[in-house]
Amino acid sequence: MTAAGTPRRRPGRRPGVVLGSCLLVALALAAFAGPLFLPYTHTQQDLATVLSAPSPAHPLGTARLGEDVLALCLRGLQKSLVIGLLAAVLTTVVSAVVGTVAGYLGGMVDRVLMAVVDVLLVLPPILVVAVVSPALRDQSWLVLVLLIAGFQWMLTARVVRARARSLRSSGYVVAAENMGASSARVVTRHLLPQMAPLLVVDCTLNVASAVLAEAGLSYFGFGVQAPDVSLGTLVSAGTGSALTFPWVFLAPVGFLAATVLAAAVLGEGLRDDEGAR
Amino acid sequence: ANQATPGQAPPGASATQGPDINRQDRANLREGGDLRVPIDSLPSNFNPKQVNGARVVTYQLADAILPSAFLDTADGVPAVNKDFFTAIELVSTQPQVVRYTIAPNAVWSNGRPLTWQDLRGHWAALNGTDTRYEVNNHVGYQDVAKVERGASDKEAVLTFAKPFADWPGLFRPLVPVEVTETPEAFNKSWLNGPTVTAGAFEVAEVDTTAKVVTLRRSDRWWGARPMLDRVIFRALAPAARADELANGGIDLYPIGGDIDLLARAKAVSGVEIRQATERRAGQLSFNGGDGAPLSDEKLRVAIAQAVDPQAVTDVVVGPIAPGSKAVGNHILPPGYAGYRDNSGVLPHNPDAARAALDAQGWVLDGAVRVKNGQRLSLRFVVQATPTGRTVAGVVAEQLAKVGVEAKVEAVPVERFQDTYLQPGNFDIIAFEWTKSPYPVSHDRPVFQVPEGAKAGNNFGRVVVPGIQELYDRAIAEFDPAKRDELANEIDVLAWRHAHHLPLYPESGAYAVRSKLANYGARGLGAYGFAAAGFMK
Amino acid sequence: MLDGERHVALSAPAGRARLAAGLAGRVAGRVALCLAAVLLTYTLAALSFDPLAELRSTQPPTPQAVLDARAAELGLDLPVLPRFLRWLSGVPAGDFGVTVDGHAVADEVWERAGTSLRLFLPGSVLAVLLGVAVGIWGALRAGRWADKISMAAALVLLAVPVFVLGTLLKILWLPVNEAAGTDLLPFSGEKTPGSDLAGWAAAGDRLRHLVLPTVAIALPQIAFYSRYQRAAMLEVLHSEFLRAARARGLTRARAVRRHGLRMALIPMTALVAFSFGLHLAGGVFTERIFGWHGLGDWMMSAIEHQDAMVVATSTLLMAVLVVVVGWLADLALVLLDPRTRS
Amino acid sequence: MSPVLEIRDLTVAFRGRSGPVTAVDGLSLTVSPGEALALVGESGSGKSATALAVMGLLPETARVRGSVLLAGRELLGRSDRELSRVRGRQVAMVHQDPLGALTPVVPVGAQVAEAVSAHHPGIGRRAAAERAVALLDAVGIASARTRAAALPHEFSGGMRQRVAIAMAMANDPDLIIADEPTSALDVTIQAQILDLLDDVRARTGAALLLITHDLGVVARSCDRVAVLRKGSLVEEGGVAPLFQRPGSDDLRGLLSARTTAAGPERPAGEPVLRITGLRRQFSPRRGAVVRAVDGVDLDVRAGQALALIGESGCGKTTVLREIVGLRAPQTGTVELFDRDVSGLRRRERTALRERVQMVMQDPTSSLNPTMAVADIIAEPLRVHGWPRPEIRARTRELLELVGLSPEHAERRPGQLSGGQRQRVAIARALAPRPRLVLLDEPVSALDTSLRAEIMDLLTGLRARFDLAFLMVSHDIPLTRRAVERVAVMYLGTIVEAGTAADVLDHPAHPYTRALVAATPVLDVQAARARRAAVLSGELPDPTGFPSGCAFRPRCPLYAELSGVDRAVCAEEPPKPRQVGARQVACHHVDPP
Ligand SMILES: Nc1ncnc2c1ncn2[C@@H]1O[C@H](COP(=O)(O)OP(=O)(O)OP(=O)(O)O)[C@@H](O)[C@H]1O
Ligand SMILES: Nc1ncnc2c1ncn2[C@@H]1O[C@H](COP(=O)(O)OP(=O)(O)OP(=O)(O)O)[C@@H](O)[C@H]1O
Ligand SMILES: [Mg+2]
Ligand SMILES: [Mg+2]
Repeated sequence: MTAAGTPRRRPGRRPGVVLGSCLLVALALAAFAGPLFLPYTHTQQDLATVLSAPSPAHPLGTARLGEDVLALCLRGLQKSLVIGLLAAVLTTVVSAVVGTVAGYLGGMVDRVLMAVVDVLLVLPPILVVAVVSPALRDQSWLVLVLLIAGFQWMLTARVVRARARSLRSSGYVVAAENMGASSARVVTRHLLPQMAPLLVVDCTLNVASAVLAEAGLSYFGFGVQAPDVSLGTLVSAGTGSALTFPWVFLAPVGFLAATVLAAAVLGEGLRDDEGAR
Repeated sequence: ANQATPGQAPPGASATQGPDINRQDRANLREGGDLRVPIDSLPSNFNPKQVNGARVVTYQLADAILPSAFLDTADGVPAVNKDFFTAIELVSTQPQVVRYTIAPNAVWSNGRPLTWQDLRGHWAALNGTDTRYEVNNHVGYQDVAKVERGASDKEAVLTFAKPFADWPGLFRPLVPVEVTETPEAFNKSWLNGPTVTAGAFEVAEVDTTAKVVTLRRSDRWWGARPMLDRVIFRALAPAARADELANGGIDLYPIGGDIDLLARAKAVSGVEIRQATERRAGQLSFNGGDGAPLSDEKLRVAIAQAVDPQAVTDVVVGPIAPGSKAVGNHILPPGYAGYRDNSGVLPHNPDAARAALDAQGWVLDGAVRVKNGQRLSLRFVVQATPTGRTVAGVVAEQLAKVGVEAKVEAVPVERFQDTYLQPGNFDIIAFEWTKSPYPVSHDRPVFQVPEGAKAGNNFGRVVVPGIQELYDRAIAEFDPAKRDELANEIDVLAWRHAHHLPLYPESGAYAVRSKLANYGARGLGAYGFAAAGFMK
Repeated sequence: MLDGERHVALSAPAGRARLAAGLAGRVAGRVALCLAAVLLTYTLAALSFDPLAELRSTQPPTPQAVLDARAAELGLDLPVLPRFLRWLSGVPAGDFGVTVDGHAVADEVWERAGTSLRLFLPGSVLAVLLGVAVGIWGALRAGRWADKISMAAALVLLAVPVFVLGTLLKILWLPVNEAAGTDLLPFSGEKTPGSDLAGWAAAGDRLRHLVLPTVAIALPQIAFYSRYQRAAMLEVLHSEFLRAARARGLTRARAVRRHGLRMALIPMTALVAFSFGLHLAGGVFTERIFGWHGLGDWMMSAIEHQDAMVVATSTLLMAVLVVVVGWLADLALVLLDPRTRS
Repeated sequence: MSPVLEIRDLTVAFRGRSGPVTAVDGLSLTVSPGEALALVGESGSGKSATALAVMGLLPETARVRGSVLLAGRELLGRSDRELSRVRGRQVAMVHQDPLGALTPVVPVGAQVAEAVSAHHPGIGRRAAAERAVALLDAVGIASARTRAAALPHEFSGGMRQRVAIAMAMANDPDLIIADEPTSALDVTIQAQILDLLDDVRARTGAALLLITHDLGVVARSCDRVAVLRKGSLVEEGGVAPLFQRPGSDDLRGLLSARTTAAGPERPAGEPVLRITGLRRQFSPRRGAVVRAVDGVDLDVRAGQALALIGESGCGKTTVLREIVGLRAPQTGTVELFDRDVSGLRRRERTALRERVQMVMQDPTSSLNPTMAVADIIAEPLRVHGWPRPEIRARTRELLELVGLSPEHAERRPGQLSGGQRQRVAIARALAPRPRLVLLDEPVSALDTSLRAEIMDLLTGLRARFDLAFLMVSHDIPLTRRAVERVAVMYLGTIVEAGTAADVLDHPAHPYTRALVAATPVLDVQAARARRAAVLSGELPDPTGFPSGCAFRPRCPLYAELSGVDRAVCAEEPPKPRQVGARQVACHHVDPP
């Protein structure tokens, strides 16, 4: 129980929150505004300077067809961020809905939903995504977002459900029920707001795992499809050059790690904040 | 022929060369040693004649453990495999009769002598009459009327129902009658490994856990004793091969078009690059199907002229095999004895292309030509691989120079064939095609006249008048020199009508441990495990 | 397994029957879980795969008769569910159907499973142990530099995809191998192919092959577990019962050892059970990168070859593995936490 | 005699995010051998911090200055190893939360044995275990030998506290520090535990430092009292004189909260609630049945207040829930405003909800922490579709009614004190102008000093709006002054019901008598005199029902009965019968 009168600490004081959000904002700015300031597009080939080492003209060097690695990375970052964010938001929405409905309503609904969760948890999600993705290869990358979200929501849903279950018997939910509030009202006015900090934290952490998931799928060629690039496709395409033309590999790895790290640090910071309350 | 990288060839001279295998006398070789060769994966069926078995790996293995009627020499010409056949003669041509005389001491690994029955069984399984045999194709065998015993069990006589000039392509390799006896045996008995073999080597172990096939020197072998103790084929992802070569886990790997693999190999001491042009070549196919813009032959020809195959070759193969020359023949591979560069029929000439386009009424409007309000804009489909995208980049720019817009679509490799190539879903498409050692029989579907949806391998559906008659003549022509002449005539026709446009040869480059002799970049020749060895 | 059960039974004789019944009930539930999971993947695979695509695109073309025969053999004319049931009915007898290229799946399945286990188990066991150790060590030093550094390192490790980690390990090790002139620690496969080593030498050879992939498997897991273990331990360190234990005369160290450790390990059992599937997926990358032909590698190539039977079989084994680990985690929980026994 | 414990100028500060928090500020205290000193003060005044400082168990974030002498030896600044030799041997501690203080996964016997072996390293495992059994037996754990293998969660709160005391006495310490050892327990159990502590002290001669909120406990068990405020000593002295003439406002406030006055008599109106034969069973596990409510009859009339009292777990909350659910009960009938709830339609049920409201035990958990106070109060109005302007006006009115200022409207519950939160909860209950308010221990989660205040507010509101109350309560003195009628529950049944004056001042049923006797009172003499009447045992496991009278196993009357009389108790569950003006469910009580 918090001491009476203690004002709720606003998030943002923890170094993790500051660091993570600054880094994420910086990356997002670079991804979306950066390309405007570059003299090259990510598809522009320059067959005269293929695989050249970093130089003032190409700060991160050039790739196999003479594309500017920085331009490629920024473009890949763009895609990875968008995929990560969308998948994370979707994941969070699905897990929030499934979790609260299952936890609050209980009974048969709960059992069915949790059975679904259990079944999906038995399988390494990335493998299931891999199974279907060849068939969906020439679909839009939005399908990829759906797939990533579709196999990532289960753990959060369980956490949310556990929360919802404990909240179900909590004083204010019982009070609301006693005054005749409908289930919809209880869920939207009492359960979800209560869950919001948890969901925000989770959403942030999900960004990190979605970006990693996309990279993993791309490694097997199941992720974003050419000619589009993501950090995952860049890393996997650059793997072979790790020893020969290291910039082709290390640059996207750096961006990828920074993105995931930023999201994770931010998420953990927010979680600590939430825990401290 | 033992330089690390082939030197820059003088202009005009062909950089194409024969096998680059560090040829050495046996005296210079050390007795024993293991040759460790990376493969993509274990064959899913070790029977090279079964659908799932017809893969590069099984042919590679067959070179060491199965008989073969002919072996290719360095310039791609088949020569009788004397270890197994003392003679193979074309006895008559009307009807066509071929007699195979089997070496008297040729035996299978189970001790059973190699006889005419093996050839008969092989033919019976592959001729297509019994559909239970899951064969990869029946070309040639279906034209044989019968296989009979000759003077002895060691003599087989083939009588053809109709002339088949590419008959040396038969029994390459030859599988034992144990395999061809029943469809069941044919389809399944070699699923997990060869059982009855004959050759300089025999199967020591198929390790399905580690995905390794180990061959060892065969004690039964009646031919020249191989220098190597063992040949070890090991499934290894291409990306892992450079590490393994550096770590001493394998002795060579193909570089293909991968600049990283080349760079890695160059950095390893005791490893050199060997290179010899192989049968595979990159090409552009044009869509001549009804309603497609390029069904207009004049336009097609002009476009073909605008493309500079040598420039493409320089960019794609040049970094790996400097001095490589563009492929100048639609059906015969460079390096082959009868190969002729016929590109002079339709040489790269942008000025001519511009003039032709102007003449056809395609006038420049800004950067792109227009005719009757229609822009000269073509869908250019390539695979989303570095090579595909490079080709797209170079060609698109060349086309742009003559006022043709190429809209590049880099599509996933897996979808390429089904979605784009086969149904003719493109205006121009770039891909690589392996030329057959028997172009007259095997490659005929490339020029087949499309019937409805069936177009064989004529993906662009361009019909070249007169080409079928030439094929008919070639298939009945038993004189190799005359047949090569006919093949070149076919090629000239293909150039003239711009059926498709040959571009660059595959690099044929290998990273090979320098000590390895008589092995490496084989070019058009056979693998030759029996001769391979390590230098003292 | 049996050992664990006996252990439990000894410590709570009265609850033995109930415990056994409870565990049996869970086993049944989990078998159902596996089947449901496999049905899901099989259906997805069967609906989206085109097993004959590869044969159709050969050059020269495969005869139509062969294609038809193959389609019939694979049961492609049947709807998905009967096909699945046909496959499933063979499973209890060890028949896992045939692959697209005609192999009996059963021929390969145990080799694949063995390879995966040999690769994945040592790394995972090591990772759990080290992760727990590092987490506890960090919690006991919470706030100090060593703790901060190890936690930051864990975060960074978790931000790097598994396949990058594998590649980085190779890059870092390659100069060492080159300097040594031989492959001190090989990069590919689980033993030197064609080597005729025996006995200890063979074991040593396998061990050398195991080192790098094990590091690749273990590092992210250590990072993962240590973070959670640290949090769990910190919570315990602030707990009232630890303070009470010290109040009755135990030194801090002894109180932590006797009371804290066990409590801090309890939440880890659930974590291991839940996250095992995730780490298993990471193992697929490791198999690929280090050239071990295990279940993950099999499944990936099955996807490339559009082979639903193999996908179903490898999924089944992985699901069984996940479920068995879950069950072991339950067992560990029961051993650690006697409250769960009643 | 030199003191066992001497605290000199003790200062404890915690490192906080916004600077250090001083918890104890220059405190000096002494405890003489054998003496019982009470440490009282409002929440957060530094009582626990003092205790932990003595034990050397403050977290690392605490900075301690001053001096703590135990039998003349300085404790501050000693190493953990040295302190561990003192802890548990010279000074032992009993914590507030007996569940939290026992390691959940270690059998209680082993934990007690550990307290022994920690200071007798040579003692064998078996000997330590034997000693543990003896200790458990000594603190009144029945069949200690088998129960020693039980885990803490298998013990009730009272038994856990006994285990904690067994550990504390294991090494005959000179000083026992007990930090609110009974505040989580029922009055009956509290009385048992306090007796046990007295007993232990008598046997070991240990001094006691007792931290508590409850001055009744102080009156009963302590010799001297020290009052803390904000970490400093406010006053100190003998219990009897100080209770007579408190020197500080702190103490006066605490004392006044406990004084009892007669409840208001109010005329009864028409019935608003009538319950007959109500039963409610749960089956938490397969096969197990909990008869939470087992045949209850009650009625409440307009403007009247009925209190339902009884030990924890006897079914009080369940009764309220059955009412507020407005659904047909498993057995029996619930009539509200002369309407049987079982036949209600949806619409009628919703309409009825406006007239029956509930205030719950814990204001913190019953208020959604994410909502503003105004929204919380307005919620029932919104649910019942009141028009917006009216809601706004009503909200403002309600805030004033419960003594909150308009500025509180925008705050979140987290920004309010406990008392203010309960005011919000009350305002919310009153919002739709109910006729009947159900109150589930409305003050038990509050500090002692606040309880009276809130209770007075409730009583005032009841009078003003002519409300009927059905109130569940633990606190007998407070109940006494807030209600007209009382019903005493035991194990799902009503054992005695009547006017507050009758039942609480002159209890008839042996259970009621025990309950009243166990209630701490402030009068030192009276408090000590009552010790004899402590009820033995605990509320039995609700799944295993005794035959006949459910109270029989603990009944002091039964113990004195002859064989024939006992037979009735053993065979027949007693029916309520009229004894004087009240109803009593006992075979053997006579009118007082
Ligand atoms: N670990 C801690 N860190 C920071 N502040 C603390 C800590 N423990 C206690 N405090 C603060 O020290 C002050 C005194 O706390 P303490 O627990 O001694 O109060 P108390 O008198 O025992 O109260 P209660 O009656 O509620 O138990 C409070 O303001 C509390 O918030
Ligand atoms: N949902 C439930 N499932 C199972 N048992 C229950 C449930 N609710 C209450 N009980 C049991 O019914 C009995 C009465 O519970 P109830 O909450 O009514 O007691 P109470 O008198 O309000 O106790 P307290 O004073 O502790 O609040 C208890 O033994 C309790 O464990
Ligand atoms: Mg306290
Ligand atoms: Mg209650």
